[in-house]
Amino acid sequence: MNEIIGIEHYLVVGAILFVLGVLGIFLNRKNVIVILMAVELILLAVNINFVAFSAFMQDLVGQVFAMLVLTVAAGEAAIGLAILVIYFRGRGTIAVDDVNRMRG
Amino acid sequence: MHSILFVVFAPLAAAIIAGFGNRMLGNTGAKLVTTGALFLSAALSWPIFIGFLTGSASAEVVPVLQWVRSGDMTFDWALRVDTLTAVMLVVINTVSALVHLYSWGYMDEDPSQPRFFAYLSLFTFAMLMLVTADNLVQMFFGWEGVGLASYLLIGFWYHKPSAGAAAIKAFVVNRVGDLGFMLGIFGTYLVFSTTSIPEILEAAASMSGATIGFLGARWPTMDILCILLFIGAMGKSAQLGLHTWLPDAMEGPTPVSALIHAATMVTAGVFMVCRLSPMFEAAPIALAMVTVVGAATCFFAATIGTTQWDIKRVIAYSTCSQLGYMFFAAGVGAYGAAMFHLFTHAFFKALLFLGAGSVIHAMHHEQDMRYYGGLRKRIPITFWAMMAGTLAITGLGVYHLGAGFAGFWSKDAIIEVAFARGTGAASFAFWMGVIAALLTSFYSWRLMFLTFWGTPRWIESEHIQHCVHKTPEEAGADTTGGYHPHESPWVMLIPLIVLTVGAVAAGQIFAPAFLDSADFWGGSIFYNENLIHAMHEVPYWVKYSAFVVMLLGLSGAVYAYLLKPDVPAKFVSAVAPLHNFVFRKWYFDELYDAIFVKPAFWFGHQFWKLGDIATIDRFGPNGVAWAVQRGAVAAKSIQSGYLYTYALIMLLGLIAATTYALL
Amino acid sequence: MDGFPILSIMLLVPLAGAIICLFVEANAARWTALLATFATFALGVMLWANYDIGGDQWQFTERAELVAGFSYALGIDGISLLLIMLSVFLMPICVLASWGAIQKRVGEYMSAFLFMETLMIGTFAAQDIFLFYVFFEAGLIPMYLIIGVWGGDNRIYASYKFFLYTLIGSVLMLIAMFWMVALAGTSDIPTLMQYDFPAGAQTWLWLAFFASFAVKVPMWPFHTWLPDAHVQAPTAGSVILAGVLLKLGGYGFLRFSLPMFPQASADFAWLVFALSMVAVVYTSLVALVQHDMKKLIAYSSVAHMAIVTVGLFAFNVQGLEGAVIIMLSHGLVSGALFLCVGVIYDRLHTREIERYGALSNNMPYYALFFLLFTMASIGLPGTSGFVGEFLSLAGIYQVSTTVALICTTGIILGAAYMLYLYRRVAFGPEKNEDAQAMGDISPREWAMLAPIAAVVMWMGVYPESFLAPMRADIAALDARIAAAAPASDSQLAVGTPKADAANAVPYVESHSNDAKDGEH
Amino acid sequence: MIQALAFYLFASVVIASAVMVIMARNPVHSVLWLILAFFNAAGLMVLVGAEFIAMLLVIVYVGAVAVLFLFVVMMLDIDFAAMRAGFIRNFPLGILIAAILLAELMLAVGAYGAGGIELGQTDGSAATPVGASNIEAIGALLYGRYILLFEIAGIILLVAMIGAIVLTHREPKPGARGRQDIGKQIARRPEEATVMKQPTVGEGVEL
Amino acid sequence: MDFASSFALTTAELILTGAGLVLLLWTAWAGDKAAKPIAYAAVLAFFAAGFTLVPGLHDGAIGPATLAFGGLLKIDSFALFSKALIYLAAIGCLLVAPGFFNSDAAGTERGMRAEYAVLVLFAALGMSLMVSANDFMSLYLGLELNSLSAYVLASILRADTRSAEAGLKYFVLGALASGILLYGVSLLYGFTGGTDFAGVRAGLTGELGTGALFGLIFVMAGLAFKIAAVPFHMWTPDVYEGAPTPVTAFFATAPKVAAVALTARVVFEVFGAQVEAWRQIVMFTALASIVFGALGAIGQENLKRLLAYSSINNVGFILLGLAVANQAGAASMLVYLFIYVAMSLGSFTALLMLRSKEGDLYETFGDIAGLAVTRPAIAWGLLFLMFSLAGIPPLLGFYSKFVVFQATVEAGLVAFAAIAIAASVIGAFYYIKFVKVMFFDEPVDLVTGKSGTAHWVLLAVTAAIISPIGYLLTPSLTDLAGKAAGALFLTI
Repeated sequence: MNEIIGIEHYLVVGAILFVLGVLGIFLNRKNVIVILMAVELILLAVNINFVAFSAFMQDLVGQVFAMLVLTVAAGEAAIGLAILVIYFRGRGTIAVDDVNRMRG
Repeated sequence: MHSILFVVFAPLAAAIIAGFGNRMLGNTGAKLVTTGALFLSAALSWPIFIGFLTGSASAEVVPVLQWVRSGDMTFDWALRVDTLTAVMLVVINTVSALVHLYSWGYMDEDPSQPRFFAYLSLFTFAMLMLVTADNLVQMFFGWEGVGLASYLLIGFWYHKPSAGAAAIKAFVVNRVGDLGFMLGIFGTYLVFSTTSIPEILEAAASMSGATIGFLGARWPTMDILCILLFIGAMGKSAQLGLHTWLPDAMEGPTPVSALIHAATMVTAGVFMVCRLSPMFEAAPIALAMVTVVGAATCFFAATIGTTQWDIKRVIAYSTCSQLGYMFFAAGVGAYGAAMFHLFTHAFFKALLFLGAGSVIHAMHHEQDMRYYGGLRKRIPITFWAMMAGTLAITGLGVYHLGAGFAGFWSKDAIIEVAFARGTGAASFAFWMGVIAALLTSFYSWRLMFLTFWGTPRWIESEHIQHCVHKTPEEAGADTTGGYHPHESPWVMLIPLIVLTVGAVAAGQIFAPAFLDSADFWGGSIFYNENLIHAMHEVPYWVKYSAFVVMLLGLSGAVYAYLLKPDVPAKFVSAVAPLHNFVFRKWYFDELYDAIFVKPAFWFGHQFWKLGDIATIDRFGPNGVAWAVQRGAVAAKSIQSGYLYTYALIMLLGLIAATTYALL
Repeated sequence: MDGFPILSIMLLVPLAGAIICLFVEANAARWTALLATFATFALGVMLWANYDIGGDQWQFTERAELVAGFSYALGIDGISLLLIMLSVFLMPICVLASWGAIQKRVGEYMSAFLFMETLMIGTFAAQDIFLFYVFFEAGLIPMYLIIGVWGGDNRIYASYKFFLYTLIGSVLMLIAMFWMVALAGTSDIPTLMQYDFPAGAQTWLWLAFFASFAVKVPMWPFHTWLPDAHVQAPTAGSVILAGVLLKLGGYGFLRFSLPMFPQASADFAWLVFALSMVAVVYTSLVALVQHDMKKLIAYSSVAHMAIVTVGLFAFNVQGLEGAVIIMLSHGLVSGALFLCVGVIYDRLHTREIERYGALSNNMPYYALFFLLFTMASIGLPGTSGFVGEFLSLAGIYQVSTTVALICTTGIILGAAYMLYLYRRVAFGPEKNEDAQAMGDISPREWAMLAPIAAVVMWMGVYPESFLAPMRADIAALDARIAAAAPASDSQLAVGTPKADAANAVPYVESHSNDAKDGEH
Repeated sequence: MIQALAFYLFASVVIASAVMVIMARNPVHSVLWLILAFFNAAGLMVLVGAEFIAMLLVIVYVGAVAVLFLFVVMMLDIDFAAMRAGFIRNFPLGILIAAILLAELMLAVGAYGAGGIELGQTDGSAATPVGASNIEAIGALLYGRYILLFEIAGIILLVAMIGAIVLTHREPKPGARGRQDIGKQIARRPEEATVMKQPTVGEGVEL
Repeated sequence: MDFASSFALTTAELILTGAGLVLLLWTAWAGDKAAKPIAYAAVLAFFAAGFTLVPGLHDGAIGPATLAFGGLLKIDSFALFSKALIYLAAIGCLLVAPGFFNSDAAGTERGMRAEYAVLVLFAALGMSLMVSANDFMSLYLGLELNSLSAYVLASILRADTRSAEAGLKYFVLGALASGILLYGVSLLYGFTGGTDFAGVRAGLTGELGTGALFGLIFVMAGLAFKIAAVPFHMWTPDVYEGAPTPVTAFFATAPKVAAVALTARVVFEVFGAQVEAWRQIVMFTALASIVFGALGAIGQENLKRLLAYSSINNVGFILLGLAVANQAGAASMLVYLFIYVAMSLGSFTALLMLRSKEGDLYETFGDIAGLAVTRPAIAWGLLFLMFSLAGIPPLLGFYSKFVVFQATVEAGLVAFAAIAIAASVIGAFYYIKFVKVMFFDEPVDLVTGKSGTAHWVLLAVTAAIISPIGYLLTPSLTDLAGKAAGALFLTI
C-alpha cells in the first residue's frame, strides 16, 4: 500500500456508491429493474469497503466476506428477477408507481 | 317493660300492619288498628305527664338497641322520658289520636285509607322518637322521620300535581334546615366528643368562652353550633326564610295539616331549642338570632295571613306566626313559656284546622273563603268549636280576672317576658309580638266573619257548581245555589269538642306548672327563675297590650267584614303594591324560584350539556379518541403503498438514529 | 374451618357454573346460574359465620406459589368480608333480574355474570398485589360483553368507553405496582401495607393508583363513562356495575392508597376533597335534569361515591367506617334502584321518565319499594344510607368544615333529584295509558327487592352487624395513617367560660304588690 | 503516482457509471452502465491487491448477474417509450437526505478526520501467509476455517434456484403441444423417429 | 476444528438440511400432488430437530463447549430456546398450510406447491443459523438464507398479484435492509478488525469511534427491518396482507423470533459494552412501534393487515425487554416471544378458518360480523386471543406484558414503562373491535365453510395456552427463559 491513496479514499468511494444505491431505490419511479440494480450498487459499495479494509488490515476475512456477499448477491438477483417476472406476468407492468395495490 | 315502649312503638307496629296488610285488613281493619294504637299511646302518655306534673316521676332513659359504634362516636336507640318529653308525649299522642278518629269521617270516601292511616301512625312514631331522643342522632332520626311522613302525607293525593310539588318542596326545604342540623351535630361531636344530649348539656356551659374554626374563620364555639342547630329548627318550624313549604303543605288532607303542620311536627324546632336550652344559654349570639328570627317570622307570617283567601292557608300562616312567638320566647330565655305556648297552640290550632276541615267537608271541598258565608246556622257545632279556637288564638282573657282562653295565658306570657328581658332583640320581639297579636286578631276574625257570617256566596265556587250542576247565572238570586251544607259526622265532631275543651281550659289549668314551676321542669330545660320573676313585674300597659290590640283587630275585622263589606276591596286598591307584596307572600316563592330552583335546573343543564358532554367528554375520552383517530388516518396515509416512500422512511429512521448518535 | 379452602371454593363454584352455562341451553343456563350464585351465597354466609371478629387480621388465608412472578394468595379481613358478602348477595338477585329480560344468548350471558362473580370475589380476597390486579382488570372482559351484547341502542359507544377508560386508568397502576414490588421486595399486600415507601416515590405511586381508582369510583371529572355504561347495560349489568364494580375503586383507596402511601394520601387529600366537592354539587345538579331514569341514578352514584372518597380521606375512624358503610349501602340501594328501573323497563321497554307516571295507582307495592330505596338513597335515618353518610360526613367535618358543608349539600340536592324522579314516576296524574296498564311486581320481583329492602333496613337500624367485622381493621388502618392525618380546620380553643348564662337577669324587686298579686 | 492516477480514474468512472445506472431512461442502458461500474470496481480491487475478488466480480457479476438482468429486461416486453420518466414528488427532500447521509458517512469513515483513521487490530490469523498468493490464501481460509460458510452459501444458491423455478416455471397445460416427455424421448427408437419417403417432385410430402 | 463435536452441536440443523434435500428430491419426483405428505414429513423433521434441542435447553447450555465450527456458531441455551420456538412456529405454519392451499387441486394456481415445505425448512435452517450465529458472516448467511426463502414464500401464490406484490416489496426493501446491515458490518469489520462477535466486541471496548458507532447503528437498522420495528416496519402490513395466510402466520412468528433473538445476541454479546449507545434508540423504537402499530391498526378493515400492525405493536413490547439491557429483561423478552408466538399462530389459524362453503377466505371485519352466533367456537377462540393480545388478565397475554414491564420497572425505567403502557391502551381499541364485531353486531352468516382438523387442533391448543391454564406453563417457561438469557450474559 502506498501513502498517497489512503484507505479513506476507498471508503469514500464506497460511501458514495452506497448513497447512490440508496438514492436509486427511493428516487426511482420508472421501473423496478433499476431498483434491483441499485441494490447491486449497494452491495458493490459494501464489497469495496470489505476489500479495502481487508487489504489495509492485512486480513483476508474481509475478502472472504466479500466473496460470500457476491454469492448471495447472485442468488438475490435471481430471486428478485423471478419475482419481477411473475409480477409482470400478473400485472403487465413493472412501473414503481403501479406497485401499490396494497396500502393504508 | 316501661310503658314508654308501648307509647312509642305501638304506632309503629300499627303503621306496619296497616301499611303492609292493607289488602287483607281492609279499610276498617286498618283504621281500627291505627286508631286503637294511638288511643293506647295517648292513654299511656297522660299518666306519664301527670306523674311529672305531680312530681312523682323522675327523668329516666330506657335503652332499646345499640345503634352505631364508630371509634369514639357512639349513639344508641334509647327512649328518654323527662318533663319536656312528657309534655310532648301528651300533645302528640292526644292530638294524633283525635286526628286519627277525625279522619274516620273526613277520609271516609277516600280509596286508600289504609295507606293514609299507616302514614299517620308512622308520623306519630317518628315524632315520638324525636321527642324521646337521648342523643342528637336519634333526634335527627325522628326529625327526618317526621319529614318523610310529612312528605308522604302532603303528597297523599299524589295524582294532584300540586300535591306532589308541595311534598317535594316540604322535604327539600326541610333538608336545607337539616344541613344545618347535621353540621351542628358534627360540630357538637367535634367539640364534646359525644352526641349524648345530657352529656352535651352538662358540658355546654364550660364551653361558653371557647372559639372554633368554621369555614375558615374563627367563631365563638357555642354560637356557631347553636346557630347551625337552629337552622335545622328553622327548617322544621318554618321560620322566616325556610317557611315557604308550610303554606304549600296544605295540599295534604286537612287532618294532616292539623296534626303535622300545626300541632306537632312544626313545633319540633321549638322543642329542639328547648331541649338544648343549656347549650343555647351558652350562646348569646345564637339566642339573639333565635329571638330576631322568631319575632320577624311572627310578624311576617301574620301580615300574609291577613290577605289570604284559602282558609287553610290563613291558618297555616297563623301557625307560622305562632311558631315565631315560641321561638322568640325561647330566644329571650323563657323556655317554659315557649313550651307552654307550644302546648296550648297544639290544642287550639289543631282545633282550628279540624274545624276548617269540617267546614271544607261541609262545603264540598271548597277552601276559598270568598265562596263561604253564612255558615253559622248550617254547621253550628263546627261554628262554636271554631269560635272557641279563635278566641283562644286571639288570646282573649283579662289579666285582672285571672281568666282567659288558652292563648291568653301563653301568648301574653311571651309578650311580657320579651318586654321583661329588655335587650335590643327582646324589645324588637316585644313590639313585633304586639303587632302580630293585632294582626292575629284581625285575620282570625276575618276568617270567622267571612265563613260564618254574611250571606252565602257559595254558588261562585266551582266545587259547589259542580255539585249542584248549576252556573251562577242559572242560580240567579239564590246565592246558595240550592246547596245544603251538612254538619260533619260525630267521629269528626267529637275530636272538635275534645280539643275545644283544651283550647278553652289548657291555659288556665297548666299555666302555673309550665311558667312558674322550676320543679315541674325538673331540669329538663334551662329554667330562668329571675326572668320569670321579672316577667311578672312588667307594667300593666304591657300586660294589657295584647288584650288591647286584640280588641283593635277584632273591631277592624268587624268593620271591614261585617259592617262595610266593600271596604276591604277599596283599601286593597288604595294600597295595591303593598297588598300585592303581602298577598304574594313577600315574593319569597318567586325569589327562591329565581335564585335557587331555576338556577339549579339551569346549572344542571349546563353542567350536563356544556360540562359533561361539551367539555369533559369532548376533550376527555372523545377528544383522545379523536386524536387517536386522526393519528390512525395519518399512519394510514404514510403507508402509501409506494416502495420509495417506504425506503425513504427507512432511510429517515437511519439518519435520525445516526444523527442522534452523533449529537 | 381450618384448612378448608373456602375462598378458593367460592371462586370455583361460579367459575364452574360459568363454564357449564356456556354449553347448555337457555333455561338450563338460568337454573345453573341461580344454583351457582345461591351456592356461593351460602358459602358466603358460612364465611361470615366463621369469621372471627377480633381474631387475626387476615383470616381464611390460602397461599400457593402457582405461577412465577406472583403467588396465589387469598385471605380476607373484615372489609373484604363485607364487600364479598355484598357481591355474593347481589348475584342471585342479578340472575333473577335477568330471568325473563334476557332472551338472547342466555348461556353466554349467565356465564359472563358468573365469571364476573368469581372475579369480584377474587378482587376482594386477593392478598397478592398482582393477583389483585388480575382479578381487578379481568372484570373488564365480562362487563364489556355484558354491555356490548345485551345492552341498549348505543351500547357500542358505551362499552368501548367503559373498557378503554377503565383500562387506561388501571395500566398505570400496574406500573406503580411493579415499582412498589421492586422497592419493597414483596408482592404480599399485608406486608406492603406496613411498608414505608420513600416520600418521593409515594407521590408518583399514589397518583398512579389514583388514576385507576378515580376512574373506577368514579370521581369527577372521570365519571362520564358511568352514565353511558349504566344506561346501556342491561338491568343486572347496571346492578353489578353500581353495586360492586364502583366499590372496587373505594376498596382500592382503602386497601392500597391509604395504608401504603399515607403521606402522599395526606398531601393529595386536598385534590380528593376538591374533586369530591365538585362531584357532589355538579353531578347532583346534572342528575336533576335527566330524562332517563338510569342516567339519573348513575349520576347520583357519582355524587354518593364522592362522599365515600371524602370519608376515606378524612383520616379518622368515622370517615373510614362511614365510607365503607356507604359503599355497602350504595351497593344495595343503587342496585335496588336499578332493579326498580328494570322492573318497569321490562314492562314498557323505555327508561324515559316522562313515559311513566302515577304508578302508585296500579303498582302500589312497587311504589312502596321504590320509595324505600329512594329514601335510602337520600340517606333517611333508619336506612343504610344514613349511617354511612352521617359517619362519613362527621369524619370529614373533623378535618374540614368547608368540605363538610359542601358535601352535606348533597343531602339537599339528593333529596331534590330523587324525589323529583319519584314524583314523576310514581305520582302525578295518569298520563300514559300503557303505563297505567302495567301489573304490580311479580313474586320473582318480590324475591329480588324484598331481601335488599330487608338488608337496607337492617343496616340502617342495627349497623353494628356490619361495623363489628371491620372495626379492628379500620382501627389498624387509622393507626397506620394517623401520623399523616391533615390538620383540622376547627381547632377548638377553650376559653374562659362566661360566668352567667346568656339570658341571665338580675333578680328585681317587685315594684308593686298588685303585680305580685296578679301572679298567674 | 500511477496508482493514484489509476485509482482516481477507476473511482471516478465507478461513480459516474453508478450515477448513470440510476439516471438512465432506458433500463438496457442502466444494465450496461452497471457492467461498466463493476469493471471499474474490479479495477479498484486489483489496485489494493485483491485479485481474486476482482476476478469474481467480473465473472460473477458481469458474466452472470448483469447478463441475467439484460436477459430479463429483454424478456419482459416492456414499452420503454411509455415508461414514466422523472422522480418522486419530493425529489429535493430525497436529495437532501441522501446528502446528509453521505456527509455523515464521510464523517464516519474519517475522511475528514485530522490524522487519517484508526483501523481495527486484527489477530493476524487471517493474514496472507508469506509467499502465498491472494487466491491461495483465500482458498485455504474458505475450505478450512470457513468451510461451513461455503456450504451455507451453497444452500443459499440452491434456495435461489428452487425459488426461481418455483416462481417462474410454468407447467404446460396437460395435452398441450410441445410438452416434453423425457422418458418417451429416451425410449424412442430410430424406426419410430424416421420415415423413409420418396417424394415426387412438385407434390410435397405429408408429415 | 473438531468436526465431530461441531456436528453433534448442530444436529438440528443437519436434520433440517438433510430433510430439505430429501424432500426436494421428493418434490422433483412426485410433484405438487405430494405437497400434503411432504408438508407432514417436514413437520416430522421439525419435531426430530426439536427433540435434539431438549437436552441442551434443559441443562442451560452455556460456555465455550457450545461453540461449533471454530466459533462460527454458538449453540448455547439461548440459541436452543429460540430454535425451539422457531420450530414450533414452523410446525404450526406447515400444519395449517394444506387447509389453506387447495391441496386437492394440485397443479392449479390455487394448489399447494410441493416446494412450500422445502422452503419453510430452508427458511427455518436460516433462522437456526441466525440465532446461533457467533460471527457476522454466519449471521449474514443465515439471514439471507432465511430471507431468500421468505421472498419466495411470500410470492408463492404467483397467480395472485397481491402475493407477487408482497414478494416484490419484501424483496426490494429486504435487500435494502441487508445492504444497510452489510454496510454496517463492513464498518465494524474495518474499525474493530474482525467479524467474529468476540473480536468485534473486543474492538468496541473503550471509547466508541464514529466509524464503529455507525457500524453499530447500521447493523441495528438492518436487524430492525427483520423484526419490523418502527421505522423499518413499512413493509410489514403490505407483505402480511399480500402473502398467503399460512405464510403470513409464518412471517409473524418464526422470523420474528429469529430476528429478535439475533438482535438480542448482537446487542448484548457484541455491543454489550456500549449499552448507552443503543439503548435510547431501542427505547424510542419500542415506543414508536407500540404507538404506530396501534395507530395503523385502528383504521384497518382487513384482518390480516390489522394483525400485521398488531405484530408491529407487539414488537414494541418485545423491544422494551431489550431496552432493559439486563438478564431479567432478556428473559422477559423470551417469555413474551413465546406467548406472542402462541397468540399469533392462534389468530392466524382462526383467520384461516373464516371460509365460505366454496373455500374462499374471508378477511375483513364485515365478513365476521356476528360470528359469535354463527360460529361460536371460532368466535370464542378469537375473543380469547384478542383479549390476550390486548393484555387483559387473566389471559396469558397479560403475563407477557407483565414480565416485560416488571423487568422494565425493576431496571428503573419507570417513566418509560408508564408511557409505554399508556400507549398500549390505544392498541386495546382494535382488539376489542374484533370482539365487538363478532359479538355485538348483527350476524351476516358468511362464514359457513368447514375447517380442517389441523386448524381446530391448533386453535384449541393456542387458546388453551393463552387461557388461564397457560399460567401453569409459566414456571417452566420462566425457568427456561432465565437459563437462555443467562447464556446471553455470560460474556458480559
